[in-house]
Amino acid sequence: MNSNTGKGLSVKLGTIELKNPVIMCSGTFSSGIEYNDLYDVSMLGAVTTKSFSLVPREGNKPPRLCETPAGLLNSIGLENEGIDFFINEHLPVVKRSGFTIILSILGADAAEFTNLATKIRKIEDDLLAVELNLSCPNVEKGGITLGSIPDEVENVTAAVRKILNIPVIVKLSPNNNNLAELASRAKNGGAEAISLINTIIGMAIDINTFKPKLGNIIGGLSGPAIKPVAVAKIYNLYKEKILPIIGMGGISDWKDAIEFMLAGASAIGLGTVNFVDYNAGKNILEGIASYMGSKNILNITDIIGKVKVR
Amino acid sequence: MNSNTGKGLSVKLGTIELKNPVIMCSGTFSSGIEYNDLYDVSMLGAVTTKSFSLVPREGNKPPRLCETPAGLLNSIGLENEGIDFFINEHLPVVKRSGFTIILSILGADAAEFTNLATKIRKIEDDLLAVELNLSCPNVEKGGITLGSIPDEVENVTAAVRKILNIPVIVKLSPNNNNLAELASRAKNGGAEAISLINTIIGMAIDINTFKPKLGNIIGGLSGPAIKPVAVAKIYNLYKEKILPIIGMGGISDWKDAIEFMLAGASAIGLGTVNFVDYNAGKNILEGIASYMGSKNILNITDIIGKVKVR
Amino acid sequence: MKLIKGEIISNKKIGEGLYKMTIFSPYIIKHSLPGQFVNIKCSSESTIDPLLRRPFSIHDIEPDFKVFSILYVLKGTGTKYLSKLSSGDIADFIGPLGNGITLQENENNNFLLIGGGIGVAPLFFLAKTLSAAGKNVFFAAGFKDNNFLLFEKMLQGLKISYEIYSENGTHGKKGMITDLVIERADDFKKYDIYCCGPINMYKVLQNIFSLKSIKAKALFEEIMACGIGVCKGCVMKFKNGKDGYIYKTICKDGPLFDLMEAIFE
Amino acid sequence: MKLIKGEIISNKKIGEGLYKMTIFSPYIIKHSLPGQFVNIKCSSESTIDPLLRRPFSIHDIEPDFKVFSILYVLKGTGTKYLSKLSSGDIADFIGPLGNGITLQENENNNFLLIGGGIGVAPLFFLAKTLSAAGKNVFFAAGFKDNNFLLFEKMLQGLKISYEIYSENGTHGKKGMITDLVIERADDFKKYDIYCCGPINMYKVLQNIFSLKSIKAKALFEEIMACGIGVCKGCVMKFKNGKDGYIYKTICKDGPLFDLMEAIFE
Ligand SMILES: Cc1cc2nc3c(=O)[nH]c(=O)nc-3n(C[C@H](O)[C@H](O)[C@H](O)COP(=O)(O)OP(=O)(O)OC[C@H]3O[C@@H](n4cnc5c(N)ncnc54)[C@H](O)[C@@H]3O)c2cc1C
Ligand SMILES: Cc1cc2nc3c(=O)[nH]c(=O)nc-3n(C[C@H](O)[C@H](O)[C@H](O)COP(=O)(O)OP(=O)(O)OC[C@H]3O[C@@H](n4cnc5c(N)ncnc54)[C@H](O)[C@@H]3O)c2cc1C
Ligand SMILES: Cc1cc2nc3c(=O)[nH]c(=O)nc-3n(C[C@H](O)[C@H](O)[C@H](O)COP(=O)(O)O)c2cc1C
Ligand SMILES: Cc1cc2nc3c(=O)[nH]c(=O)nc-3n(C[C@H](O)[C@H](O)[C@H](O)COP(=O)(O)O)c2cc1C
Ligand code: FES
Ligand code: FES
Repeated sequence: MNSNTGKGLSVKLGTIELKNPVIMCSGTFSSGIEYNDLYDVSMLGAVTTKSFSLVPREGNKPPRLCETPAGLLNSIGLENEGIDFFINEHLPVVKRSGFTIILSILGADAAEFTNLATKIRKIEDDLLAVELNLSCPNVEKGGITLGSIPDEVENVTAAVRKILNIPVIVKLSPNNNNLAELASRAKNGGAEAISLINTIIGMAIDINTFKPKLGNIIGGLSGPAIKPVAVAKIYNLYKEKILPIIGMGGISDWKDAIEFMLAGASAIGLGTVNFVDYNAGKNILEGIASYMGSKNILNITDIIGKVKVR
Repeated sequence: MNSNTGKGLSVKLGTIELKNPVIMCSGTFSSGIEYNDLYDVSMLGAVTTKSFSLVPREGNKPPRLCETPAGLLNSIGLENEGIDFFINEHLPVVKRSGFTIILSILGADAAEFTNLATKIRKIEDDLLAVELNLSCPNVEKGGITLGSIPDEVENVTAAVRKILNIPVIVKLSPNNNNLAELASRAKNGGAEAISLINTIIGMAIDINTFKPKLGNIIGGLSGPAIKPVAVAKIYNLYKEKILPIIGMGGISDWKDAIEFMLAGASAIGLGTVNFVDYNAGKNILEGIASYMGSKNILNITDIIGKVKVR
Repeated sequence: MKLIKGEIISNKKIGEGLYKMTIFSPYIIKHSLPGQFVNIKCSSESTIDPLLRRPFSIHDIEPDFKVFSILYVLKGTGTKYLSKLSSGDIADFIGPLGNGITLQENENNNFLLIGGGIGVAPLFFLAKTLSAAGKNVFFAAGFKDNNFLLFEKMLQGLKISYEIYSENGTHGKKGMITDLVIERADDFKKYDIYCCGPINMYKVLQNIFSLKSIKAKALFEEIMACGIGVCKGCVMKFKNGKDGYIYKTICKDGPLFDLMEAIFE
Repeated sequence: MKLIKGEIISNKKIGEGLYKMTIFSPYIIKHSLPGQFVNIKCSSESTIDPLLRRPFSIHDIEPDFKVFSILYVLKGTGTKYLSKLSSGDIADFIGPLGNGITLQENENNNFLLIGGGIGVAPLFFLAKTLSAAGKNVFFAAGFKDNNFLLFEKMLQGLKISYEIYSENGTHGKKGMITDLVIERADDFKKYDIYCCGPINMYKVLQNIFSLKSIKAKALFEEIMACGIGVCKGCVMKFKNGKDGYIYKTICKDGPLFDLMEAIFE
């Protein structure tokens, strides 16, 4: 990294202060330990962990992955070892390595989130924030996800907020059209930022076997293919000025990161790119810094939402 | 084309009979006249024309195009020369050339569609069907498109149905989540088939000028990038067994065409691929035919919706 | 127009990020007019990146060898792909596209061609055609630096007169090619004028020419998808009636238009 | 593991749609175990198609030359891209990945390696390592036809014994490699067994070995994204407890597993 890196890179999302806007997306970076072999992960603005639930989840039936044009379809099914595993196994290591951690948590309803928050309370000093993954299908409501029900978004956020003293981020799915409403309800519940976008519903079929390419039939699309969709969603939500946004969805280099910030993202999330460019976090951070140098941008916050629409 | 082509390729969507399932999408093939210089367009199942409105539309401010990863963002803004131009200039040529025509029409409300239908009545014998493009923003309803309002979908379809004796196809947008409801209402209105999907809302920003890459800021994403999204939407709507589906969105070769039919499309639409492979219609038709030969599929209808989900 | 797979005869770097590709195609030789272009697939058969074809002007045709050339600058993924091709590889393109320049019988005998940067590419084909038809041609070319030195060599092969300007003075006279036009505008009244270059050059030329009531035609560019007039994507604003405007497609209505009709925003 | 840009030393076609690529990398030489793999970027720097990296087993290492090889078959876009690379080009890969095969001190002296098709690729590295450690190695390889004739040449360079079967009888004995295993199953009880091949081969071997209570290890494949255990995408079912199962990642928990624990659906 050149000596100027770090200057003017800090951003604030509500009370969340980041030394730079580069965040790792949930589920694509685990807790960062593996990547620390490749570069110093503590340089990142934050690492969002894989989403952890109260008890371990086995995830979906394989195959779980399929490449599509400029995209990746996955149906991991939120496999994870459970929150205790994070607390006991990952947390000591990431603390020692100095990572800034956003803990992503996943529950089926407000009660489960309450239990999760209670467990987290004892480690909250080690976390920058929690991110609520509301993409669990809610059985009582006919299988639609928590995150698409405005009331649930508010209830769950409020439930977690009541227990924890650290900021709460709510992650929204692009499969909803009422993002402004959902974000407002997250805000009512006490969220300080929105993560946008999660994956887009997609599917692929093997024409030789006639079988879906994913064991779960339906999956979530990520990667460069979805970038224009993400930019539009972020731009539209930013205009509403509800909450600061962590923008993600198809970012593959520093240019994309700048594009997302111009659209209105206060920080950017890197997902699928971590599988393609293992050094993406470092490379994109450096790229942003040198772009600022070349364009004489003193504070990266100066470009947030600054797309010139007239 | 090998001598077998044509055998077992015919499909039916309601009362719409097609000699083969290969249809050209609206807006990406004009009325087919240009492509007839490259191959015999009359071999296609049908050509859906550019969407025509009652009076000419100038379309959106340029730039109107931008390439994205495996995709094309456009904001043409439905520029067209008006229905009279189609009737006077295109129709005589396409009749002479023997094209099978689905006329796409575009209006701001049921009244405009009624007027359009009245004009079309005198040429309806020359058409296979009309396709309703409901993507015009409705000013009275706050700028959302006609096609996302269930009542409007039913009203407009019924209005056109009352006047015309040819089948009506309703084109739906993937930016809606209530596709089953919209399709049911189209059916109530008298539609015989659904075209799915139109483009997905997207945006791109030039990081040097800070300006949106499209003059209209927001555009529609098409091309291979959106294929998994289209397949999922078609699969989900097919399961509801409401109306037969013309499936489109990112098809680039015969393999994709088969994938769409397995997902539930009774016919397939080719859009952006016409800009990449100018012979796409012919190539995909031949590809489907030789696939059938190699797999011993006697009727292409045998594979519609036949994805093996268990 | 025809969809063609033509063998690449050569693909040479002739400057920094500047290449000349020569392709075998009897069809293009036979049917092309200066100003027309081809739309080339810039990815290998098995990949979709970049997705869209890329338009390039026909730069030269050599009927004896049944080859035509394009002159291109490295910009992004598409031109990078092209630059990696070599003799024996196949170019997949459609053409000739666009209106191009037809020379009427009774036309003027004096032609002025004004090219800026890579805009000289199509004007070379025009110059060659005009000079073969016995016309007097004056080619005014402006560059940033001396990256187009080898292009001057090509001009020397034609029986025409020319003048070269470069912004940094390393090739021909120092200055902008518009300086020459301003200086000699009155002279140029008796010429038929064709221009090709960046929008900024066009804005200056429009000013000069409108002051002097000089007519000129120009070749325009816009991002394209279909290249054959069906998608209505590549439009630009042109004057229509007294204060009106109309969108015209560059790929089919153009790329040649009356320079004085163009509306730049 | 390390992210490496290694120079390609050679990339040779050694059969129909079968290639061997040799890459310079002191790091891989030093740190790899048989069974480990590398995850290679299969598109040029400026394109994103294909998007994901592709996993390939380490097929051979030559410490004297600081090179390792992969043996690969043409499947789709990624392998097509690889096949176009040539000596002097750069391979962008991460490795070594996965658990790989470690040889304990007191282990058996007799090793049986059973390879089906391209599955022989990683077993070659294992055979070489074992034979260098003075073990007795018997390599049983099964192919469709005679496309792997040059692979046999490579085997001849090792001090091991081997037997080759081909389905159509054009290479070695006619039949499936599993025929050999059925025939000599009792013999093989005294061997440490490692297998690599298609799922169908594994199903047959599981049957034979479970009847005879023979133990065996096998290298598995699944479609991968990260290759380093973070995405949980490349899982397969393995036995867990009496009737239970557990998903394990091929890229990190594997690719080497107890063959008898695998659950095929
Ligand atoms: C009619 C016409 C004739 C042309 N003739 C020539 C020529 O003779 N020589 C030459 O070097 N270039 C010419 N161009 C410009 C050339 O098409 C672009 O430089 C090229 O498409 C860039 O592709 P890329 O993938 O390398 O760049 P990228 O920057 O990756 O391209 C991104 C997108 O922008 C488009 N684009 C970028 N620049 C231009 C441009 N100036 N005009 C139109 N679209 C653009 C591309 O087609 C693509 O859709 C011509 C353009 C047009 C419209
Ligand atoms: C641990 C491991 C080691 C491997 N070692 C070798 C080797 O030494 N030699 C060799 O030829 N092949 C090997 N393979 C298989 C190889 O990775 C695939 O053949 C290759 O990815 C195909 O890529 P493609 O783009 O050419 O094909 P495509 O068919 O276009 O690939 C489409 C997708 O399927 C995946 N894929 C396709 N086939 C396989 C497969 N068999 N296993 C896993 N993913 C697959 C690709 O990675 C990609 O995501 C190995 C796979 C794994 C998991
Ligand atoms: C393999 C994979 C696993 C994911 N797991 C999670 C998860 O556990 N929790 C979550 O909130 N998002 C998860 N996501 C979504 C990403 O965090 C991100 O929102 C999405 O992939 C879009 O960004 P990208 O295009 O940069 O990957 C996952 C995505 C992928 C590809
Ligand atoms: C340039 C362009 C213009 C289009 N114009 C229309 C139109 O006039 N009417 C319409 O119903 N759809 C229009 N569409 C949408 C296509 O018909 C099709 O639904 C969409 O592009 C998805 O298919 P594809 O990915 O194969 O292109 C247009 C698409 C493009 C790319
Ligand atoms: S590029 Fe389609 S109309 Fe010109
Ligand atoms: S490929 Fe990601 S866990 Fe194995």
